[in-house]
Parts: sequence; C-alpha cells; structure tokens
Amino acid sequence: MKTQKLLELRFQASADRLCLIRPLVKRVAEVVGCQGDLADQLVLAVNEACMNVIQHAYKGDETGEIVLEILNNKKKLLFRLKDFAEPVDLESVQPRDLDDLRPGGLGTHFIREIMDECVMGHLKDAQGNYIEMIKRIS
Amino acid sequence: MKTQKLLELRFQASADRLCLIRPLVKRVAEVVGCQGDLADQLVLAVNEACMNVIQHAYKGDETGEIVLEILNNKKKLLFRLKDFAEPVDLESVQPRDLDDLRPGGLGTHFIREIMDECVMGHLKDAQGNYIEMIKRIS
Amino acid sequence: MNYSTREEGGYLVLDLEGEVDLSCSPDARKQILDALAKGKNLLVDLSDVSYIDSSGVASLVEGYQTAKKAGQKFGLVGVSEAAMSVLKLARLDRVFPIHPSVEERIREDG
Amino acid sequence: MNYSTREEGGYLVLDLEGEVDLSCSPDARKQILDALAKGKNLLVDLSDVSYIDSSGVASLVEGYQTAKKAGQKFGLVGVSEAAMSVLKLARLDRVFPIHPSVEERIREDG
Ligand SMILES: Nc1ncnc2c1ncn2[C@@H]1O[C@H](COP(=O)(O)OP(=O)(O)O)[C@@H](O)[C@H]1O
Ligand SMILES: Nc1ncnc2c1ncn2[C@@H]1O[C@H](COP(=O)(O)OP(=O)(O)O)[C@@H](O)[C@H]1O
Repeated sequence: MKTQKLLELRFQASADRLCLIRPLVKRVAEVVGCQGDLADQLVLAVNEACMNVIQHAYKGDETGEIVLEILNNKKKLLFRLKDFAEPVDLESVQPRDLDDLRPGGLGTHFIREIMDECVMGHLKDAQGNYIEMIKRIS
Repeated sequence: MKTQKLLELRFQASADRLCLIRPLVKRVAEVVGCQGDLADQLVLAVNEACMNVIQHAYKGDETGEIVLEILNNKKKLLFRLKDFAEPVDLESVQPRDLDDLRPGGLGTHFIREIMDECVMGHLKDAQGNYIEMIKRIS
Repeated sequence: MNYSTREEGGYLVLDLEGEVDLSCSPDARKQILDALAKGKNLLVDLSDVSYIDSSGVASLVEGYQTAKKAGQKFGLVGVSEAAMSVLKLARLDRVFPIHPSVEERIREDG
Repeated sequence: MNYSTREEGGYLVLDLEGEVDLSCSPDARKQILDALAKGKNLLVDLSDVSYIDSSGVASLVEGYQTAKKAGQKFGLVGVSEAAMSVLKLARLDRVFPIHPSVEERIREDG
C-alpha cells in the first residue's frame, strides 16, 4: 500500500478548536487499527502538538493558521502539523526533566513517549514550522 | 458574534473517508448546541452531501478533491462543500417522489428535511460546484 | 461494518453491525441479494447498526422489492434507534415489515 | 468542562467533569488556586474527567505545590481511567496523593 493522504485539516490557532479535532484523530487511529488506549494516546499527542503551536509558535495569536495532514500506509500513521509563524528555535523544544516537578513542560514528553518518531523543522516554501509525528502500526 | 470559520477539511472523493468525517461533524454539532438526534441528523446530511459529490460530481473518480468548510455564528451553522469536478446540471439535483418506492433518490431528500437552507451552485473562481447547507441554532 | 448470518425458524437472518455507509453498502446489498437468489426468506437484523446512510437504506429497499417480486418473505428486525430515525426520515418505517425480534416476526407469521 | 464544589469531612471537593483541555484549564487552575487561597484543604475529584491534557495536569501540579508550601492538604480522588493514563505518562501517579474516593482519603487521614 502506497502512502496516501487520509485528509487535511485547517483551523485557527485557538484552543476552542482542539475539542473538534480530537474525535477525528481518534477515529483515524481506530480505523488504521489502533484500538482503545493507543488511540487515546495518539489523540493526546496530536492535541499537545497543536497546543504547542498555539502557545509557543503563534504565542497566543489566534489568527494564525494550523494545518494538520494525516497520512498512512500499511506500516505507519503520520501526523504532519504546519504553522506559518516565525521560525522557532528548534533547540529550545525540550521536555522538562520529569524529576524537576513544576507545572508545564510535559507536552513534548508526551509526544516523544507516544510517537515512534518525531521531527521538527522549518518550512521550505513558506515562513513557518512543521512537526512530523509517526506511529508505527503493527 | 461574527461568523467564524471553525475549520476546513480536505479529502479525496473516496467513500472510505466518510467515516473519518462523521465524528468531527458530530462534535461540531454538539459544541454549537445541537444535541442527540439533531447532531446525528446533521452528520447524516453532511455525509449525504459528500456521497453525492463522490458519486455524481466526480462519478467515482477518487482522485477528485472535496473541501468541507464549517462556519458558525450565534444563529446558525453552515456547511459548505466544494468540488472541482465538471459543473453539474443544477436542475437535475432532485429527490425522488417518496411514494415512488425505489432504491436511491433519498440523499437530497434527507438534506432538505434536515437543513433549514440548502443552495447549490457553480464555483466562481475555479471549475467546480458548491453546496451550502445551513442549520439554524436555537 | 461486519455481518454474519444464521438460520432461524425458516428464515435466513442477516445481522448487520456497525456503520452501514457507502464504503460497505455494496457488500450489504450483495449479501441481501445473494440470500434472496438462493430462495431464502430473509430478515435483516439492524440491532447493532450504529449508522446507516441512504446507500444502506437503498440496499434494504432493493431487497424488499426483489423479495416481493419473487414471492419470498422479507423484513427488518430489532431496528436500532439510529437506523429507525433514518428509516423514518425516508418514510420507510411504514413500508418495511419491521418487528422487534426474529421471534416476534415468527409469532406474527403464525 | 463543568465543575462544582462541595464540602466533605474537612475538605473542599472540586469536581471536574468532561474534557479538561487548554480551552478551560485556566478555569480549573483558578478554581484550585482560589480554594487554596481561602485556606481550604482540597481534593480534586476526577471521576468524570473524560480527557485531560498537559495544561490540565499543570494546574494540578500547581495546586499540589501551592498546598504543600502553605501546609494545606491536597489530593486527587476517583481518578478516571482516561485521567490516570495521562498521569502515568507524566510519572505523576506516584507524586500526587491519589485515593479511590473522598471517604477513603478521610479514612486514611485517620
Ligand atoms: N511548536 C513549538 N514552537 C515553539 N516552541 C515550542 C514548540 N513546542 C515546544 N516548544 C518549546 O518547548 C518547551 C517545552 O514544551 P512542552 O514540553 O510542550 O511544555 P510547555 O508547553 O508546557 O512549556 C516550551 O516551553 C517551548 O519553549
Ligand atoms: N453533488 C451532485 N452533483 C451532481 N448531481 C447530483 C449531486 N447531488 C445530487 N445529484 C443528482 O440528484 C439526484 C438525486 O440525488 P439523491 O437524492 O442524493 O439520490 P441518489 O444519489 O441516490 O441518486 C442524483 O441521482 C443526481 O442525479
């Protein structure tokens, strides 16, 4: 099976969009064979990546646009999130040390725990950033 | 409240995408205040409109692209579906007479029963068609 | 959508389960028409149908009409709320013979 | 997200309900910090939480740390499966005092 784009979503960088996107991500996960807890975890990871774009890339500017592309093939499910904000300092994207208890700093940790691969970069053909998150399907 | 675009979805004109879109439409309906049966009916209507694009506008060509935009304001929820197929004969889009029992011909009837307004037309800035379906929110 | 079949009281019962939409209604249609082509009396059990669209309903209409022409029995049983509200929208809730269960249908057949 | 509060056995119990995400976690945070600012011992009931994200978890961490500094009691009760699996991912299931119910917490307080 070749890699196919299942769908593409575009929405404003606003927290009230997150609840609309979660059921879709959950259904996608289920349809490609991720059941129960794993589907919920993928929902969490995609949600956290969107939150980071809203809070850190667009810094709360709700007019910013987010694009979520979901692709799959027989072996993996790929979530690609794009923003058109100023290029972010990729080195600064780090989870906190979990033993250093403080509010925050969990999002990137969740994403890394849940996904099998995760790459961030700057868009080539426009101003902005992307994050690609891959989950292998067994 | 001004009219805002809640989100935009793009997907190929393939029947296997429909099950991914339904949970999103359902959540949107619930979030704007359409509960239970009404949310399910809106899911059905949007699904039927997508089916018609897949079957009649693109005539089964799964490489065709469908765009679903969902907008709302305090008074209404708007679903705008766009395709880039050859312009369709708008006069031919008619439900069957329900008393004339035969398989098929129910989709447009469902849409008209469920939605408060429904307009079809040809795109202005590209080859293609649109259907706008409006549900008033009380 | 999943489906399974069983024999009960002179009927073939076709159990449909899950979402009966355009991606699988051709399958449902085939199951229905195949059963009728074998001369079976057919009941379609919709109790586990969580969603059905117009293409799924069209398969049921085709089954109903095919059975009628051939003089075979046809009906729906255990129609879920989700399916019933679609049948009502299509004004088909009074066209199809509908019973709460296979047993009730058999009892009514007498 | 919905929330409500009640008093039980010397605690203020804050019931969170539904999805605790970025759109409402500032609200949850405010409820938690307001209760602690009033000098209450606080239990957050998560039994009806169907989803919680890192911003919701951050509010709980902030409550826990604020209470600790002020010498007030804090804990989670009735943590739903959905919430527990997020707390586990964050390795916080062994940091927060967690009890099945308010009664159990009170019993253990002695
Ligand atoms: N999409 C992003 N754009 C810019 N910076 C980011 C992005 N995602 C994460 N970061 C940076 O990485 C840090 C850690 O992120 P995270 O673990 O999600 O925790 P939090 O968002 O609570 O700070 C953030 O504080 C931020 O500096
Ligand atoms: N999006 C569309 N593009 C082109 N033709 C359409 C479209 N939607 C509906 N039609 C026309 O209207 C007719 C009735 O549609 P409908 O009530 O949905 O029933 P069915 O799709 O089962 O034929 C279709 O047979 C088709 O000719």
